[in-house]
Amino acid sequence: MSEIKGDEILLRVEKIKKHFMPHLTLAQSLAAGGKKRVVKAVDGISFDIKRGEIFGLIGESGSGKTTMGKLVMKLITPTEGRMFFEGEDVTFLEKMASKTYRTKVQMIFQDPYASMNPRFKIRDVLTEPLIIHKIKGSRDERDAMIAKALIEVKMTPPAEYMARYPHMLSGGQRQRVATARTLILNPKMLVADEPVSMIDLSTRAEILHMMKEVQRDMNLTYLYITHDLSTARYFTDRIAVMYLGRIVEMGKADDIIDNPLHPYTRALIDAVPEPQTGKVDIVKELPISGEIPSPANIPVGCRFHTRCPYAKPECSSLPEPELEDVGGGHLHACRRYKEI
Amino acid sequence: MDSILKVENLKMFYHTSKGAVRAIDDISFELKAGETLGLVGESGCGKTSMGTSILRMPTAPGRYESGRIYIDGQDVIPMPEKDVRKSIRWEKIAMVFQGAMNCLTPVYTIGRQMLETLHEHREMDDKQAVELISEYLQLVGLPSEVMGRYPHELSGGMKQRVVIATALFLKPKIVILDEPTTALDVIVQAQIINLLKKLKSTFDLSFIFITHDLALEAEVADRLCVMYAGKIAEIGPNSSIYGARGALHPYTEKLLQATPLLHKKVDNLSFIPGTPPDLIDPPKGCRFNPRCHKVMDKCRTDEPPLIEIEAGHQVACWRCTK
Amino acid sequence: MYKWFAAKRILKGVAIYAIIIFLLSALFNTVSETTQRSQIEEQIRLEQTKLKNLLPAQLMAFQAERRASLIKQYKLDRPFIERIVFRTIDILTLNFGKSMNIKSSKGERDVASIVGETIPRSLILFSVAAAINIALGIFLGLKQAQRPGGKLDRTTSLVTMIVYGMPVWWLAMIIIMFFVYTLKLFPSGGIHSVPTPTGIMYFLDMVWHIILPLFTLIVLGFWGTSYVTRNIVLGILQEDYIMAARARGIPENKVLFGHTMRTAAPPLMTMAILGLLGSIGGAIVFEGIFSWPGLGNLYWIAVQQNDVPVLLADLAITVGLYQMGLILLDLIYGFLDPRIKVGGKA
Amino acid sequence: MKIKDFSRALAEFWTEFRKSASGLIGLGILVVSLLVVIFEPIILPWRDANTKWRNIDYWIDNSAGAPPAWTNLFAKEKKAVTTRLESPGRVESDMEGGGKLVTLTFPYSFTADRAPLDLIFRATINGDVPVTVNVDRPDGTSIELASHFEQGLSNQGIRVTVNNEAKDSTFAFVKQFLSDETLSSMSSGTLEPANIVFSRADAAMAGKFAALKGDYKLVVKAMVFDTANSSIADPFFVVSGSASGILGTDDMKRDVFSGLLAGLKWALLIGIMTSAISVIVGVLYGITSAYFGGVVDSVMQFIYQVVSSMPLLPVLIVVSAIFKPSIWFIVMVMVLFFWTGSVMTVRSMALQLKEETYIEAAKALGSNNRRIIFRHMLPILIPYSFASMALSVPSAIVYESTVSLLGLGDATIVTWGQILHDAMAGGAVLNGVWWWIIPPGLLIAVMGMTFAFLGFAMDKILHPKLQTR
Repeated sequence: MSEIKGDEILLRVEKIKKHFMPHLTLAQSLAAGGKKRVVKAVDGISFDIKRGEIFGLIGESGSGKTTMGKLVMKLITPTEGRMFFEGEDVTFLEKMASKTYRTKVQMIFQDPYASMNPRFKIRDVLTEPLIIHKIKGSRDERDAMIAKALIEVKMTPPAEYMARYPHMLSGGQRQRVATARTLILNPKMLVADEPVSMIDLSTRAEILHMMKEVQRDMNLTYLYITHDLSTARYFTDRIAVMYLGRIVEMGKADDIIDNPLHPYTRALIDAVPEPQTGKVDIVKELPISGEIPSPANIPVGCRFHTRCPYAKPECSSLPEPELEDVGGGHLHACRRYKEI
Repeated sequence: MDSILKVENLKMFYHTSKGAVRAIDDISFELKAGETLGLVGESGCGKTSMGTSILRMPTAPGRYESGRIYIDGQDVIPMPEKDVRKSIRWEKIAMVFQGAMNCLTPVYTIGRQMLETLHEHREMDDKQAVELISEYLQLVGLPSEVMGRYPHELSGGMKQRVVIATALFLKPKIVILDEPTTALDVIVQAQIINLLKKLKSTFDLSFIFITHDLALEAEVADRLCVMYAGKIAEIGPNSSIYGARGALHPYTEKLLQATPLLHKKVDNLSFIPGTPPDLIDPPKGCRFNPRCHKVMDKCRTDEPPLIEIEAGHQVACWRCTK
Repeated sequence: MYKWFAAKRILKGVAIYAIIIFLLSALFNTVSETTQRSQIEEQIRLEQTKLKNLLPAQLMAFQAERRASLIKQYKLDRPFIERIVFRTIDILTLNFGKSMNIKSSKGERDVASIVGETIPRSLILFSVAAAINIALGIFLGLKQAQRPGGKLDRTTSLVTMIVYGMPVWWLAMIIIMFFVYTLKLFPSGGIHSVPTPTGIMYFLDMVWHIILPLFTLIVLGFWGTSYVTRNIVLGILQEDYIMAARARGIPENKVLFGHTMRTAAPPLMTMAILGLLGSIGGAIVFEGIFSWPGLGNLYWIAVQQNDVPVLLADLAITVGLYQMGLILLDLIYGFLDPRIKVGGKA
Repeated sequence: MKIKDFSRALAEFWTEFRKSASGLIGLGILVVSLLVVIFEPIILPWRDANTKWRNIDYWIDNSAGAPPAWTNLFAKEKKAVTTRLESPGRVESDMEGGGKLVTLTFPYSFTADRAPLDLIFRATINGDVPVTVNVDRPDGTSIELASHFEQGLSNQGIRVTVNNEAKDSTFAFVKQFLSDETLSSMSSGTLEPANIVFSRADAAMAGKFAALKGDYKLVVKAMVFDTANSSIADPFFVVSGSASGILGTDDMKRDVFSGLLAGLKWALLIGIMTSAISVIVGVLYGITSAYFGGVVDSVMQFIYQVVSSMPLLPVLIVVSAIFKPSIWFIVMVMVLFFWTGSVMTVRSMALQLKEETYIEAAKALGSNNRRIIFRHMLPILIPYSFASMALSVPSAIVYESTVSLLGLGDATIVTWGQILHDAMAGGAVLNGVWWWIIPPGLLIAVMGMTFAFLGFAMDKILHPKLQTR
């Protein structure tokens, strides 16, 4: 199997939707005037992730990227659509099967400190997956597994860290431990939801570096979720740009950033500040205005038309454009990309 | 250019049960009229403390130990609270606090909060006041209906704009902006930055722009002040730190190398090992020495002074002093 | 928006009240029916004394016929659930029947009027006490929050803890023992002197009677409110918007009494009123000690005289008032909190 | 390792707790109370106060409504204090014609200004044993107070009271000193024998009481004719004074202090049991409701609202009035209402916890609900609930007292509320019998204070900034 690495599709997501019916308290539903609006967090998303690939999911807050991550993690079940892992349909899984799935797909969270029970020592944090998945072994055997995982994330010597509590570690170390925890089960894929956004800039690269090394060592596949295009370019192989629950552009990271086709991607790229001199007196050209609409109230037609500087009446009257391939695996969902 | 704000040998410590946290430890700098000074550093390096200290309201249990803060030539530290409130804060210097979304009283409408502030400082009838407020709301790109809204009805970006409008409408000379875009998405961030630039040129403001994001600082700051562990590591013009000359202090240098670039693919970003020091008991010598990749023996024993290397570019590093 | 909220809250309150009454009716079914049957027997006995010259067989027939018709009239022949539903409806429509022994001040034995006339008396005493308690408690709590850890804060907290578990009725006993029987300054109880004076004296007489119970309620009452106020206000004072308001040059008392108090108002009202509703419990016994002829005192009388209909009606009314208090509390909360009043995301 | 973690957590808690003076005081009082409960059988002055509280015979030798003994310290006229004279000097001598004469001598030192109300001799007698009771007074005189004979006793108690049986003999004694004039207006029926016994022997004897202080000897002579089959055992005297015990007696002659001591364990039991069960139920309820959310939460919240819309005390009173319940039933009813107390706090905390990333991380690792609730959520919520546990103890105690105050308590036990009920019924307020009213209520208040001290101290440590709503 592993020989065809690079081409083999590890995860396939087909037209996945996740709609939330908000469960409101009395006061909230009254405040909403009795209307219950469906929140279309993820609204028909398809993509493939190949084995050994780092796939970036980019979007603003409210774009549904975190929901997508949870769907892949199977923390929530989709409203519609299908999901295949290693060719197997994993959309709906029985209890046991979902537990097996969890050994294959693991998650790293945004805030490493919050992702560990503050009352657990590092050893307990790392033993947790072994207990949950009933991986038998004496205390020494388990400690050996923990130590191996800690060495993998360059926390050496491991024994020194095992008896500590999370609050005794630095932010970078915590994220290493969080990564080690996922590695213990020998996963095939890691979902990383903004793994470095809470970490100080000075150590951010350290973590990304470590994650890359682990990926190479263990032949891992990443789904990297972020709002930060710069780290995405540094870290990922391919990028999908999400807007209001949909992918508007997808392709190789370099293609997307050097040659964006969708006006939203362009806006995102233009908005990113860069550490270069000579920009202080320039007011940036921002092609788009306003803020992202509520996922409970998605515009008809192309969902970006309300903010798009190039929008024509057809953008709102015609049905929503599907992703279109312009070659080289670069897909976009804009009807008028040639004109702009 | 005249300096509108001058900080001299300021020390401000937080007195906790475990000891004094030396959050601002002997800092001096100037802010010239119409200039934006960027204040950068890792979390916990004293950036926000600097902001509130200049506003003359250090957060409890913080206390000024020594030093002076001249605003418009007037030392504000010994001034009575009442005078500061009447004639300094918001009159001459205003601040946009970190987490602006939490800076609006949830039970008052936007209009009421702004009106209240206005009435505290200006003799003005309601009609004039409302006109002024709606003028400023429009200036930050908000419709004047926002006045009748409660904070919870607005999005994060809108609240940020309200807070900026409130900081500006008394026409202060200096505005301190503490991470004004941190919680916002990139596009909204860019919108706010554009807005700030426009306002600055319209009203001839001076900004102190606090952030941890060096890339963002490059777009706004005329001069950059890099803080490390309660001290200034480097202070210099934008053109020289981001330009060809580059940073002088190893800390700034590393920070810049750690910032990922959008338009340039790099294979390896660098990082600074270790964590910022405990400010109750900072390391001897240069405070950065335990993490510095260019450390020398002298750095471990003697504290480097802040010296001018070239015009307007000062650094506190033994390597640069020779 | 607010109308919607209010309407729904009231409807919900009524529904909950109906459920509670249903549960209580089911719980006390046996005893209510036993009482009702004995009242039927009594009525038959009363009727037959008016009938003269009846043969024993006729008398028996009359009794049987009346009994059957009365049992039918009181729906005692229906299935269990139905009986409880009917009783629930009776209570909800304030149809409590007749008392066993207790009479109202006008001599009626109608339970509704017996209980009804006590309500205003309880309300007078407790609403005055509540108003004073809330005012004092909030004032003191604010003062505490201004200097947390200060002398006032520490003393007040200490007293709050000391009186935390002190039964108000016990304090009432002591106060009566001292002020009434030792110093002979105040009347031992009741709401009026006998004979009741008229005119301005009527009012003064009532004040004279209300002073001691009021004093007792207040002495113990406001500590809890002040403690809660302190904590809520202290929490709000740490919020960023308070710092921001201060920075904008808003004077301290406007920050405290404006921004802080206005934000604290919804939870404060909730806590204060909830505390008062909680004290209704103690009040029941309290009224008995002072012979204050309110709802609480009626429990004493009903318990002593074993008057089940009055006892149950008193309970139904107390629960109803409590429920009304809870509804009122949410309505006030909604009114004070713009997130509910105006709507929008929470 | 678990135990080590626990002890570490406890040690951490203790370092914080030690800083709270009031918390330490609370803990101190609680420890003392528990010790008192443990050693109650030893401390209790009236051994059977628990079981015989409502048995009039048990208390018959006391005087009714006697103030505490220590009030003598502040009184101008010292009252005689109720004393039990035991282990007398016992001399047995052979009688002419067989049998034995048992002479029991009880020394009694009388120092008060007011005479005791009565002198009561008690013993257990088997067979036919006539007894005579004499008193040797410090002035050298002696009076034969009473002769008492009951036939055919088989290990039964006899009770000889001077007040009843010595009227004639004391009258005879008085006669020696009084003029005929005064005598003519007197009869043996109006005399108070105990007064005579302790009075100075002079012409003013029948008038105002003048104490003859000094050492008295109460001598009982028992004639045991049939030494094989009859006997006298466990003899003792009760000097029934008008001041009594640590906290006096009530109108039914009961020793208030004994009652209060017996009530302590019930107060603690009621308070701790009610709050502990309720808090456990409430915590589990709150966590379940928050964790599962959705419909489960809605239904559970509605049930919660219904229950918390009922005022506890009125319902409790009516239930008690109608069902005349035992103490266990009362505790149960209280639990039925009390659990709601911690639900909202726990629920809102659990809702926050549920959103914590580490809970999500645990789910992502494949944890099942049970593991998440019990391993991750409960250990954090349980300590927080200790504070609410402590803080709801006083309410439970006060509620039970209130029900008892209305005379609706469990009649098989002694509680402080019941003592207060008896005080109310006995007109203690009207008559200013403060020792009957102040101590029981004060104890309720002190218990409340103790748990408030503990609860507030814990609250401060465990919820630095926790608010509901």
